[in-house]
Amino acid sequence: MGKVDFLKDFRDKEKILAISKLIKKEIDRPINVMEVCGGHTHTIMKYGLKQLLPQEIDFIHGPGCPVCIMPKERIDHGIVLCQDEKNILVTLGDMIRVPGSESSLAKERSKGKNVKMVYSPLDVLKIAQENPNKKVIYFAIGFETTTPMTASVIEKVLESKMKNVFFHINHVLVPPPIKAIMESKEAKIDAFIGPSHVSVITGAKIYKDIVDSYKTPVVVAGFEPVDVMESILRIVRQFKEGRREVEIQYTRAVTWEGNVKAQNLIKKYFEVRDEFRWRGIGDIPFSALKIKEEFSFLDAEVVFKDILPNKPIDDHKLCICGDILKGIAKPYDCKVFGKACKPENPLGSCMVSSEGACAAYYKYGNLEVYKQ
Amino acid sequence: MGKVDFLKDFRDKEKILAISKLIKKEIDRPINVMEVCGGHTHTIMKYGLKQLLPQEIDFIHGPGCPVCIMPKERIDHGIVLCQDEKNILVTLGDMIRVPGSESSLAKERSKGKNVKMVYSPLDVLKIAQENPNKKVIYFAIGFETTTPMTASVIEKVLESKMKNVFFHINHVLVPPPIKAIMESKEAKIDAFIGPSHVSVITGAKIYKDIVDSYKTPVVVAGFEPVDVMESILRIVRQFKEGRREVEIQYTRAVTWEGNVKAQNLIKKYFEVRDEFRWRGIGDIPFSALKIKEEFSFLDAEVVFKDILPNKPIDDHKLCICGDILKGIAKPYDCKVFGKACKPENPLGSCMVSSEGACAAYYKYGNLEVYKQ
Amino acid sequence: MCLSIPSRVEEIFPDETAIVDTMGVKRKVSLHLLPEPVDVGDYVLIHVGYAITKMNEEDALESLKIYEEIVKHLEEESGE
Amino acid sequence: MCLSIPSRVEEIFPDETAIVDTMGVKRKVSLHLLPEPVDVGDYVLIHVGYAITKMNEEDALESLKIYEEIVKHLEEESGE
Amino acid sequence: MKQIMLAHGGGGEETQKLIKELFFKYFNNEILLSMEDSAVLNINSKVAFTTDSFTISPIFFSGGDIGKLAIAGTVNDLSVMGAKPLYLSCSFIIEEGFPFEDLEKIVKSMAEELKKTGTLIVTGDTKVVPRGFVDKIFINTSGLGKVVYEGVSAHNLSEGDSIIVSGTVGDHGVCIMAQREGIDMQTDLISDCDSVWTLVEDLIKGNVKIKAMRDPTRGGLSAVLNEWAESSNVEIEVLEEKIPVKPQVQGLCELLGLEPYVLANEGRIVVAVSKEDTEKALEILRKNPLGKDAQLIGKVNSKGKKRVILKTSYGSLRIMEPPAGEILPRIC
Amino acid sequence: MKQIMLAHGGGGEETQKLIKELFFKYFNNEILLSMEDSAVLNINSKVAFTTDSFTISPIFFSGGDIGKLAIAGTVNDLSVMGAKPLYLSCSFIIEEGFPFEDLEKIVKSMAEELKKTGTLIVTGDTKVVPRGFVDKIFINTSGLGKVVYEGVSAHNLSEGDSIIVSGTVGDHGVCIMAQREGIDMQTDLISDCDSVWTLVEDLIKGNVKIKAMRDPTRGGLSAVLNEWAESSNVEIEVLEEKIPVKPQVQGLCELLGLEPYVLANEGRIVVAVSKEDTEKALEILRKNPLGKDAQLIGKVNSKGKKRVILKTSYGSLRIMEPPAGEILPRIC
Ligand code: SF4
Ligand code: SF4
Ligand SMILES: [Mg+2]
Ligand SMILES: [Mg+2]
Ligand SMILES: [Mg+2]
Ligand SMILES: [Mg+2]
Ligand SMILES: [Mg+2]
Ligand SMILES: [Mg+2]
Ligand SMILES: [Mg+2]
Ligand SMILES: [Mg+2]
Ligand SMILES: [Mg+2]
Ligand SMILES: [Mg+2]
Repeated sequence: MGKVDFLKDFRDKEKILAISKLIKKEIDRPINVMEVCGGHTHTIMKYGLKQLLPQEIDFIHGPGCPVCIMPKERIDHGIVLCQDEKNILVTLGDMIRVPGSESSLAKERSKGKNVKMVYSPLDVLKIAQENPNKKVIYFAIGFETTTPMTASVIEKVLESKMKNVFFHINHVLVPPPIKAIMESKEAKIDAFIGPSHVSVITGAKIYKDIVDSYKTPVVVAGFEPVDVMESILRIVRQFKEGRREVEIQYTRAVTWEGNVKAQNLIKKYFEVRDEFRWRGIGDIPFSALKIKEEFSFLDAEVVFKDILPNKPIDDHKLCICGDILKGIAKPYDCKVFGKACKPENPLGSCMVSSEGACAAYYKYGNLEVYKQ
Repeated sequence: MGKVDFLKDFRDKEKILAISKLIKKEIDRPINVMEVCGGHTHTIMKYGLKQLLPQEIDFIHGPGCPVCIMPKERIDHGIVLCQDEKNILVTLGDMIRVPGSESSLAKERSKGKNVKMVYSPLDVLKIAQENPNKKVIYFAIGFETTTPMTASVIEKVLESKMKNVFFHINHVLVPPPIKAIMESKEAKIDAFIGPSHVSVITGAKIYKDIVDSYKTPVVVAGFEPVDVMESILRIVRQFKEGRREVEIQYTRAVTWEGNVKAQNLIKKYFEVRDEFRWRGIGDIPFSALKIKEEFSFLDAEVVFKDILPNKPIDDHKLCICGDILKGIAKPYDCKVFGKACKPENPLGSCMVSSEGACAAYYKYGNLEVYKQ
Repeated sequence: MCLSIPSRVEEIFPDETAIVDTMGVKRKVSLHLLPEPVDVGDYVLIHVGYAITKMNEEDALESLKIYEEIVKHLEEESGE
Repeated sequence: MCLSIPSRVEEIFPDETAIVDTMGVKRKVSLHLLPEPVDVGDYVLIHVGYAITKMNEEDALESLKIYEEIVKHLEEESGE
Repeated sequence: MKQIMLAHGGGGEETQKLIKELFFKYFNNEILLSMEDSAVLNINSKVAFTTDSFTISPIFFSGGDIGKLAIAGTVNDLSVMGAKPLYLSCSFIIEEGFPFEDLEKIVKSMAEELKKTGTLIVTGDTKVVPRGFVDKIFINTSGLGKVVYEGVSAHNLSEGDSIIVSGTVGDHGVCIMAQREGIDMQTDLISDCDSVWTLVEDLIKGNVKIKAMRDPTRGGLSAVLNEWAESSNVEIEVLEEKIPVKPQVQGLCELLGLEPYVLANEGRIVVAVSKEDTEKALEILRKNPLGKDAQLIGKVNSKGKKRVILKTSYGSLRIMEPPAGEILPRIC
Repeated sequence: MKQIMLAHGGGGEETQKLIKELFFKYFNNEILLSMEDSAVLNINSKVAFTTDSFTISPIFFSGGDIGKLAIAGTVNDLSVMGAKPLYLSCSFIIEEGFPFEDLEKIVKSMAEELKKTGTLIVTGDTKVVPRGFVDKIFINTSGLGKVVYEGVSAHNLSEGDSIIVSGTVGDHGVCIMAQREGIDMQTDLISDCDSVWTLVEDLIKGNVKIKAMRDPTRGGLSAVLNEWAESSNVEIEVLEEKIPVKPQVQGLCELLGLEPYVLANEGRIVVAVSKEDTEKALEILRKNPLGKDAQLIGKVNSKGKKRVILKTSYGSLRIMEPPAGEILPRIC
């Protein structure tokens, strides 16, 4: 370790308690902060940060978990693709437990279907080499952070002329859902904590438009608890000082321009979709990517078009995730919360992963410290 | 059951003891009887028939077990063929435990190679239908009895235009090894018990040449203990009466002409090989069958020619199976009997299956009743 | 060679197959190699899933008669 | 989104890969997406098997300085 | 919960749920419900202890299933040591995707079999492994019994002792063999799978002097008799025609070239008693439905031979070979 | 005998050979050698009885193998009930083709682990199943122990009790996780897999009043504490910074988004003792090499909450969630 311990130095108790005091001292109005990214939600919960903040700060958990926002019809695509024993469907981590309309990839795997969970998209190449007689389909998920890895794998597939790798692209973009939420007149969001690692790739520049359009501060924050606390302080100060800006708190990793090499790789292979359906929010124009037409021979949605269903599946009628995302409702307001809708059997996106607002309330709801 | 109980009536104690007495009464010279067929060896052992016969009768166990006489190089073919994961090697029953030069099919199966044991060759078709992407190779073994079934499967493969079934033919013939043994001047065999079910197919006519050439009685016998006892009686009487004939004891199933339909099916798809190597005996001309050239696209020895080894593997130098088969030596005369050569690790054909002379002596040798 | 066992024909199907019974064990077998027609109740020899011949009852009875004579003859001889 | 963790570069290979260490856990990662060269001893952020940026130590120190000041300031204020 | 998932074996909430909603429902008893790391038991006497893993295929067979077998098998290993079966452990290894319905059927049949002897499952374990890591389901049961009759041992046979089997041999083996892939034969036979404790109890209560006793499972009658001959250093002579064999068992053996003596039984006992007790033992066994076909099949001949001789009805002798190798259909 | 073949599980000659030449060689003791259907034991006290099937993959891992684990696991389940481990059963399910050499390695490491506590394997079983019917090898061990300390129970916790762990948590879980297919991370960490009986014995001899005790295996520390909270109807409060976690464990958890508290341990105990005994217990544990990193991590708070609270170093609180679902790397 050099002069900085990149973990311990940003988890330090003394610093956190000091910033906590300062925020309590300086805050002069209630602020609804949306942390867009599930990673931040996780930090807030894991370290109990809400308890260290004044009542005036309320968190609204944003649509920033690629697992939670995946619409059922796309998961159904994965399920259809793994039915053919000549295919191997590969995806990342806990994606496999998200329910589609009737099953999940984990359930299909348990029935003997070829579903593989990998830690890195690079393993797709290894699986394809080991299974030359199978069609290996990478069910790609993730925001801007994870997109360049898929582009990198595409590049390697093309270079090595592998013929048995295909891509089902579910890469989504951060700004469009923020805008979609803000476009609703009812949205009660005053400021944003900008995602850490999305911003490493895209640069902080992508949030400028949001500040300009909605006059909400955006602070790009690191994932450590000190980072989040400092970011809240910065938001408090923007309001205090009447500023509305994009600020980078996470300066040790994020720049205004971002990782241009990665951005170029994305541009090389992907283009923006006209529309993508987000679980909990609905159709959002230009909110996701797809493979460019010139590489459509790699695109599972093209190659397997004939077998893939394309009827959109509506969110559950009683689900109010949309309102929760806008900050105008809390999970308790939902009629089916904790009854028909539970983490084992989520009806809506906010219950899908442990970072979802409803899942969090379900698990922690009985802990009075959270209701302080 | 009608008027006859085809099992009990031919296992009846009273009849057996009566025939036993009659043989003892009538016998007037020592007779070395070769029971050609392993099935008869089994009956003799299972029912302890030697103990019911006079000392003058000695049995010489013939080369009539398709498993025992299989030369190592042919088993090695099977082993080579199952190495390719695109192949499935199918064979019958205990064939899978016979050792080749270094392994057995059972050992290969235990290593995960695709070896399947079936009860009926018909199952080959089922396996091929269920595995359209695999090449299913039927490792066919057996004497004239089992050959028509292979022909029947070939016919069905051709009719149904299946493209993924191949045949490795190891069908052997009964008369040639008998002649090969008798051609040796030292052979001490006075008479033959002719195989039951080989003869059902071929008819008893195939033994005429043997009687003519070597002046030895041949009695085609059923497999039940009464059948074997009666056949011995018939042999004793032939000697007593100075006759040397082919007789059919097993009249309820065997005719002079045999099953002509089955014979024709064999002729349709098979032709006689110039030579085949018998474990324990060596090369015997015209002693086995192969697929006719016009069907060579089904013949695994043609289709997989490039990968099949063709160097013959000599029997073990110390093995005296050949002499045992000729009746001029007993297993005890072999230097490695019970030492280097045991049923778990047979060096020669007579130790391979429990019907082999050496295996029988090894297992029963300590039972004094067998040395009466 | 050639384990085989007389079995009773129980049911015949149009596709040259039949169910046969061997002491209470039933199995589907092929009649493809049988040179002659069979009826339910006939006994056939089965080898690796194929019927190879019909058992000839008359010849069997003939054999049994011979054995009976042997038995009788010996009994008489050993002085009854 | 995007679990990621600063890890120390331990060994660099010619094929754009490196071994990195995260608190004693070593893993091979790809450098294919890194816009700048790295050296052994540098810290990089790893996301799903790829390094995505080099950690900027100067900026980190800058941040740490700010925090120290906050801490000091508050200590003074709460009357030491 | 239609299928067993990996999470059901993870030791977390789903495991707890499975334990409480399925296993506790059927194996309900106070000791098990305490859910400690070990069950604490009061036995107060010599304890018999045994284990077996059950890996049978098919898991449902005529006359039983892997669950019934897993209980009877261990209950029987205790019984034949003269021990009253009291407590069992039960450990499942289940393949991901296994139908919950089938698991419930198995657990239910275990519960039913337990009732026959009043035995309790007091401790357990559940593992779920990924698809392809196990063939559907394996069950281990280990058992504890209170030794109520001492001195039963394979080393105890002496000249003149009688060898008795409690019923027909090979029924279970044939049921399983007939359903094997590539064999596909049908019989109306049902497995003999059953708990034999009541048979043993009857013998003990009847004051029969039991010298050796065994349940002839894998390896069949032949394995038991050969082990006895070896352990007690004696020759055993068996009369072939006395061994009770059902026609269907005989039939399958004829078809495949097997001997009924090497086939498995799961509800039979083989007992060696002194000559004087033979008739009494047979009478007692035959009174119990489980022993109605009991037969005296042979005797201990003389010291020093360590082998089993089978005497055919014709008076000829042969060796009853100890089982060896995988049981494969013969070609010759 | 280079590979295990189906015949080795057939109950015939090959099985006998395997038992005599391998198992008897390493598990040599008179009771086992008697080769009866059950072992007959004299325990003369309350008996603890437990079972576990071990299905770990990979079967060889840094710091142990499936054999060592199978012994330690069952020895530990007895130990944490205050029972001195005495006798084990051992049942192998082996895949056809499994290398004999590997089996011998496993059996040898079992024998070594047994020696640590003087425990004996007294009864066993071996099944060999066809290729693809099991993943290499599974081992079930069931265990019997003499209860030397009574009253340990998950139901015993009351306000003020101290919660102690005997060492760092998650070591075993990380060793296994790092080697999982698709993860492939290297650490110099070794599994904590070990028999904890001496630790327990030290506590008992030291007259520590043990209220509850558990080995935090599957489901980890969190499973134990949540079960205790549930069974004893209490709230447990744990100080996050007091839980001993090795840096490599922390590292893997950061990389995969996991919590060390749900990872398995195989050589640790969690003990609840009354407040007065806390210091004594810590001192005793730390004297034993197995307990050198023992820590007081928390206390029982109050009646009626049935939950586990984790207090961060910042003073904020959160729930220590009971483990649920399969452990999967997080994406977010
Ligand atoms: S509880 Fe379920 S249905 Fe209700 S808002 Fe939350 S996710 Fe939607
Ligand atoms: S003992 Fe073995 S080597 Fe000797 S003759 Fe017999 S088979 Fe040949
Ligand atoms: Mg047992
Ligand atoms: Mg048993
Ligand atoms: Mg037993
Ligand atoms: Mg357990
Ligand atoms: Mg399976
Ligand atoms: Mg246990
Ligand atoms: Mg345990
Ligand atoms: Mg435990
Ligand atoms: Mg056993
Ligand atoms: Mg495997």
